[in-house]
Amino acid sequence: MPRLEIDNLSCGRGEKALFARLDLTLCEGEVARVLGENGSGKTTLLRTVAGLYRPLEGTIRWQEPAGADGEPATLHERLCFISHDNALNGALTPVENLDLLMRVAGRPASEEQIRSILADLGLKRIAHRSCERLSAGQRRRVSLARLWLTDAPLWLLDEPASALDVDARAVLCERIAAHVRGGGLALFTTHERLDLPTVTLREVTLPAC
Amino acid sequence: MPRLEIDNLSCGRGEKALFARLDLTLCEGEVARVLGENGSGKTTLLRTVAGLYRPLEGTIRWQEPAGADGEPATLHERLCFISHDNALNGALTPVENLDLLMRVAGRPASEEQIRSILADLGLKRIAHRSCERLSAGQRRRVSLARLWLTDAPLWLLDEPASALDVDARAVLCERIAAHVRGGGLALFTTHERLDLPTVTLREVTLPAC
Amino acid sequence: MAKSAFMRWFHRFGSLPYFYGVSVPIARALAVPGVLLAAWGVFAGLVLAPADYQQGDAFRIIYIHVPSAWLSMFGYTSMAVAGVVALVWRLKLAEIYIVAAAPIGASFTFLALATGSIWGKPMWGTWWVWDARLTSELILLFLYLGVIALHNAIESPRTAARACALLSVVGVINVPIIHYSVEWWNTLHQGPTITRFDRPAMDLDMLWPLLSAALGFTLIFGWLTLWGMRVQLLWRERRSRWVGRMLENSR
Amino acid sequence: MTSWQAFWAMGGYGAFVWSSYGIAAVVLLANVIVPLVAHRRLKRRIRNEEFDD
Amino acid sequence: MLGVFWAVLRRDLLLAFRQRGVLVHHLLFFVLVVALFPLGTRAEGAILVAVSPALIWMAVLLAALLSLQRLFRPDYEDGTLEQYLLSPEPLAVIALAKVTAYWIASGLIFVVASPLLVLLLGVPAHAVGVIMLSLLLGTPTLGLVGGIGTALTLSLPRAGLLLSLLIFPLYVPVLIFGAGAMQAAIIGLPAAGALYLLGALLALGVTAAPWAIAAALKISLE
Amino acid sequence: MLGVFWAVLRRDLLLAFRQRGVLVHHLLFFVLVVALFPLGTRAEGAILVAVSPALIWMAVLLAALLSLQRLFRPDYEDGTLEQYLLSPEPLAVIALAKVTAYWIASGLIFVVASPLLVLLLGVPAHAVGVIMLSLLLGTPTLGLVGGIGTALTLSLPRAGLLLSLLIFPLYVPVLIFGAGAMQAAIIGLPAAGALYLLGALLALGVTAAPWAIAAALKISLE
Ligand code: HEM
Ligand SMILES: Nc1ncnc2c1ncn2[C@@H]1O[C@H](COP(=O)(O)OP(=O)(O)OP(=O)(O)O)[C@@H](O)[C@H]1O
Ligand SMILES: Nc1ncnc2c1ncn2[C@@H]1O[C@H](COP(=O)(O)OP(=O)(O)OP(=O)(O)O)[C@@H](O)[C@H]1O
Ligand SMILES: [Mg+2]
Ligand SMILES: [Mg+2]
Repeated sequence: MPRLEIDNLSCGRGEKALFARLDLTLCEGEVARVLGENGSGKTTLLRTVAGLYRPLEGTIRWQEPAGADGEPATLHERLCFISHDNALNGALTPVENLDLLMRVAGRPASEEQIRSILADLGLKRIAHRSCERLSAGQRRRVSLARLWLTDAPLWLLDEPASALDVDARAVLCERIAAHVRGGGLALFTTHERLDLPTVTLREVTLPAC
Repeated sequence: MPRLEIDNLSCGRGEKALFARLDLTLCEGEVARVLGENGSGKTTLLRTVAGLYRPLEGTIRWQEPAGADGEPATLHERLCFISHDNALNGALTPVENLDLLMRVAGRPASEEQIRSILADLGLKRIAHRSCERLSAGQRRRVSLARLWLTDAPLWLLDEPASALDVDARAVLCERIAAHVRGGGLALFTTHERLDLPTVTLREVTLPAC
Repeated sequence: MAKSAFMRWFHRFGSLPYFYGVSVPIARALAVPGVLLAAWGVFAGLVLAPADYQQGDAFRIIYIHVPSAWLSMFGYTSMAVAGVVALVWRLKLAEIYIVAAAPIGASFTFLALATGSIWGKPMWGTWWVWDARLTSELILLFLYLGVIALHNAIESPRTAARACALLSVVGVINVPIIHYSVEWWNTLHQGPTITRFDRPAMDLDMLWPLLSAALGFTLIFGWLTLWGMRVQLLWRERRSRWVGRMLENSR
Repeated sequence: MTSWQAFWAMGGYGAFVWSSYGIAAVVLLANVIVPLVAHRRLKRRIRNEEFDD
Repeated sequence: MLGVFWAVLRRDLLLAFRQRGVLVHHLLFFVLVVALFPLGTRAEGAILVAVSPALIWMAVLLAALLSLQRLFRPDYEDGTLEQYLLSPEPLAVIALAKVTAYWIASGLIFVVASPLLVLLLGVPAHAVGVIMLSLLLGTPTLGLVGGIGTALTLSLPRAGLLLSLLIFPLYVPVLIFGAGAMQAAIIGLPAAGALYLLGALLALGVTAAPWAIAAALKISLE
Repeated sequence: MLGVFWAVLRRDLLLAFRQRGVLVHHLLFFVLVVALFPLGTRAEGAILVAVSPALIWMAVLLAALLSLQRLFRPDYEDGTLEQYLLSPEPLAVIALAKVTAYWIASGLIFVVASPLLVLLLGVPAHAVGVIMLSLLLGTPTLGLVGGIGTALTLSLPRAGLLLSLLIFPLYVPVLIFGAGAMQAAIIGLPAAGALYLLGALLALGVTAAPWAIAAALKISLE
């Protein structure tokens, strides 16, 4: 039973802590939404959990029963991180970009898979257009397509719904709900209302700074 | 009485029109919200109105009684355009960035003015920090501060509320309402709900592509 | 047992307030013998040593030139060692050492270049030639300046120091090139005369002052670097409680 | 007296020798003074808490 | 109009000086190019003096190329450039301000540093005045011409080399007259002719290039 | 591990070839530097042959500098780099793949083009083999070393000249041995020693630099 354990965590940019002594345990099938004003440290928290920043204090642990080879899995191998940035190269097509991103994440996807997911997301016509010629929302959709291609149990989503229109938001909510039903974990931030009726949502509120 | 007249407008990127035959007249104190799916051409419409793209067909006219000098004002002199991008240089502070932007827009603002507006927007503590060290929402707030510094009658706002938290959104809505009460015009796009109760909102829906 | 004692010492010394405190007596212990040795070396070199049978009195520049040249190389090598420590063990003091040593090392490099070219004018008839020894020493100066510039350019002090650590480690490859340049290429600059320990090709009356000056300058290098480290440390920890308390007490 | 003159003249190389030693003295002195002054200034700034943000 | 000119000039200079040590870097780059060349040849003095005009101008051209690449790109990427385009003031004025700031922060330093370097290369002292003058007249032209190239290649993500292709040929006249003036000065011939031509190029550049840059920026942003 | 290596390599090559004519640009830059230099000097043949090793290597170094600037920056700016950092595969492998792609798209072209250029400069034909070999051994090292510098300056928006300050000194050994081999070949001496040393530098670079690049990237992103 995989579990994310955050213990007594202090994070900050530079020396000063943005927040301190945060405790959070996320078990299978649990979702937490990080709340807080602009600049309260939501992005910093997500990036610290992903391992991109070093915490000022405290620990972040991924607990999982050892696999067949007896090696315990690391957080890196279990992670899908969608940041503010879309991680799309403007000169490549959505298909090419996603192909690379999935390989780098250690979860290669075939081209057919990628194309069918893009079609599901209403991006069929632009699957082979270079990304710099997409609109803001189309780019965000392409980036989010990773969520349909990955089987990583832990999702970290930094404002996933930004620039999405109403339909796309609904589709995203469905996907999160399905992930949770399948036993996945997710930690996300958003300033928009996301309707996740079937999901029991935990809320982590960061103090105003 | 200033007026924006859009006549039989077709816009597109490249040869193909995204939408055609759009007519819209915006008079003093009127606001229009542009609706449409991701990729339907909202950004393209706003940038065309601003004069950054050339329309495929049709005309965009700014009508205003000639001033004291007998010269009719051009659209450029009457415009405040907030695009997806914040137009902030990462190595400069919010104060320095806004100072430049207002001068370039032909509406210089004094440093005290800028600082007091930033303080009103809850950015007092970061008014002198370089912009690359701000969070996404803080940067958006700085960029929007231009709306408090300008007296341009025509506002074009491309997803002004993206990355803003709930409080900042409310403040933005108030500002738009005040602008309209003062006889201003505005054309904006957003995927979020913005509460503008006192404003009579016109809606322009672009066809799905 | 011995190891754990060593590790305890290592950690205690790695503690910043402790280091800040003990750095004062250590600096003093370096400064006094350093200045004395250097002064004696220079005095003996200028007054007691006989004139060179070939170069006359011009050779007396050696007592500045050679210690500076050695220290320029030693300084960079020590920064590379500290760089490894900083990158592998994340020891803050090692990071600070690099930042503090870079300007001192650059100064000695500059001195080696300046005194060398002053010496070159009477000996070779020119201030500067583009030969391997001279050019590689100039490149060493650029390596130092690169570390300093990188440190200045990056705003976050931690990132800056770690970037400098990596750069020092990578750049150390130039040090052996400087040393062997006189053997790999035929240059105007003379080959090793002193560092051949089997049979130093130098009069002992000239040699002893040189060794004394070299040792003295090395201690002075340590002293100056230690002061630089204190400044860096204070700047980095300016917001910490121990700095506040210390300044309260010393008021 | 002449011995002093001879000492300064350095067998005709006086300008070279003494400028070398002069440069060295200046550079070393600067390296002593700069950190001491920086240290004092820094302490004063920390006491007065003169920092940005 | 002048207000915008000063505002943009001041802002770009502020940026240049804030990125600490940018001046020093320009200088060091210059020194490095000049220092590495002899290292590669082990050539004797006479040869070095003979090639020194080419070397100095080469260093200037390359430094210009390296830094010009980023003349408009940051503004393009963060959206400031479109605000310039929307300004009621003429875009050419803003373009001129940006090139001027660029030149103050990079060209001028070459002029100031050149005496030391040419002396190190063994150039006779009587040629130094002409060398400085030729750089003073030549470097602004490089900035103006380079600005056109940068503006044209703005929408291409990896324009570095394409840029060099476009503007190097345009640099050739400056290179020929600039190096010509130096050469003449070194061997003791009058250099006035070449200097007049450099001046004429500069005059042409100042009057025409800002408009060309403005047009190129508009094309690139559409 | 190999899977990621190939994926990144293929993607970067795809990018290089898609940005139309990037190969041609590299080549033309090379030609321009080599062609403009004689323009600046009006030097005769013997001098040109004497300085040709320095000139060729200078062109190589500068082209490397121009294009290396953008080795990691696009990935940094669009967020791909942080995905690399989060990959379960070692970052050094990805770094090596990127440098390899960079070298194929730029270094290799120099090797192929060099015979023509050196013959144009008047270098005797018997030296061409050694010249190509020295470039073949030297250019990958430039990419590896330059990669470290680029990775270190990644968080700086305007690193162009600082980058050159950082990596030019590190290029010196390659320059010395590379130009040394050419020089020896031109005057008919054995060049094996310099070539061995170039090979040794390359071996050192391939084993150590990817780790250094990975460390530098982590430092820059923190
Ligand atoms: C700008 C010019 C010069 C530079 C950059 C320079 C640089 C150096 C360096 C880096 C060393 C240390 C080498 C090592 O330990 O591996 C050195 C040593 C030395 N230099 Fe110079 N030098 C210059 C001019 C001269 C001149 C003109 C002379 C005397 C004629 C001279 C005499 C010596 C001597 C005697 C040593 C000690 C050699 C040994 O035993 O290792 N140098 N120099
Ligand atoms: N540079 C370009 N070249 C060609 N087509 C483009 C370019 N940029 C955008 N497009 C296409 O033009 C259409 C409209 O884009 P636009 O950015 O105006 O959409 P939008 O309505 O603002 O969408 P969003 O809600 O995602 O911001 C999209 O279908 C997009 O794919
Ligand atoms: N590079 C940086 N250096 C120093 N401080 C930074 C840096 N980036 C962000 N900060 C500061 O850290 C704080 C937290 O930033 P973060 O991006 O985590 O906020 P956030 O909660 O994600 O905000 P938003 O809702 O605007 O996205 C902010 O106050 C910001 O000013
Ligand atoms: Mg955020
Ligand atoms: Mg849009």
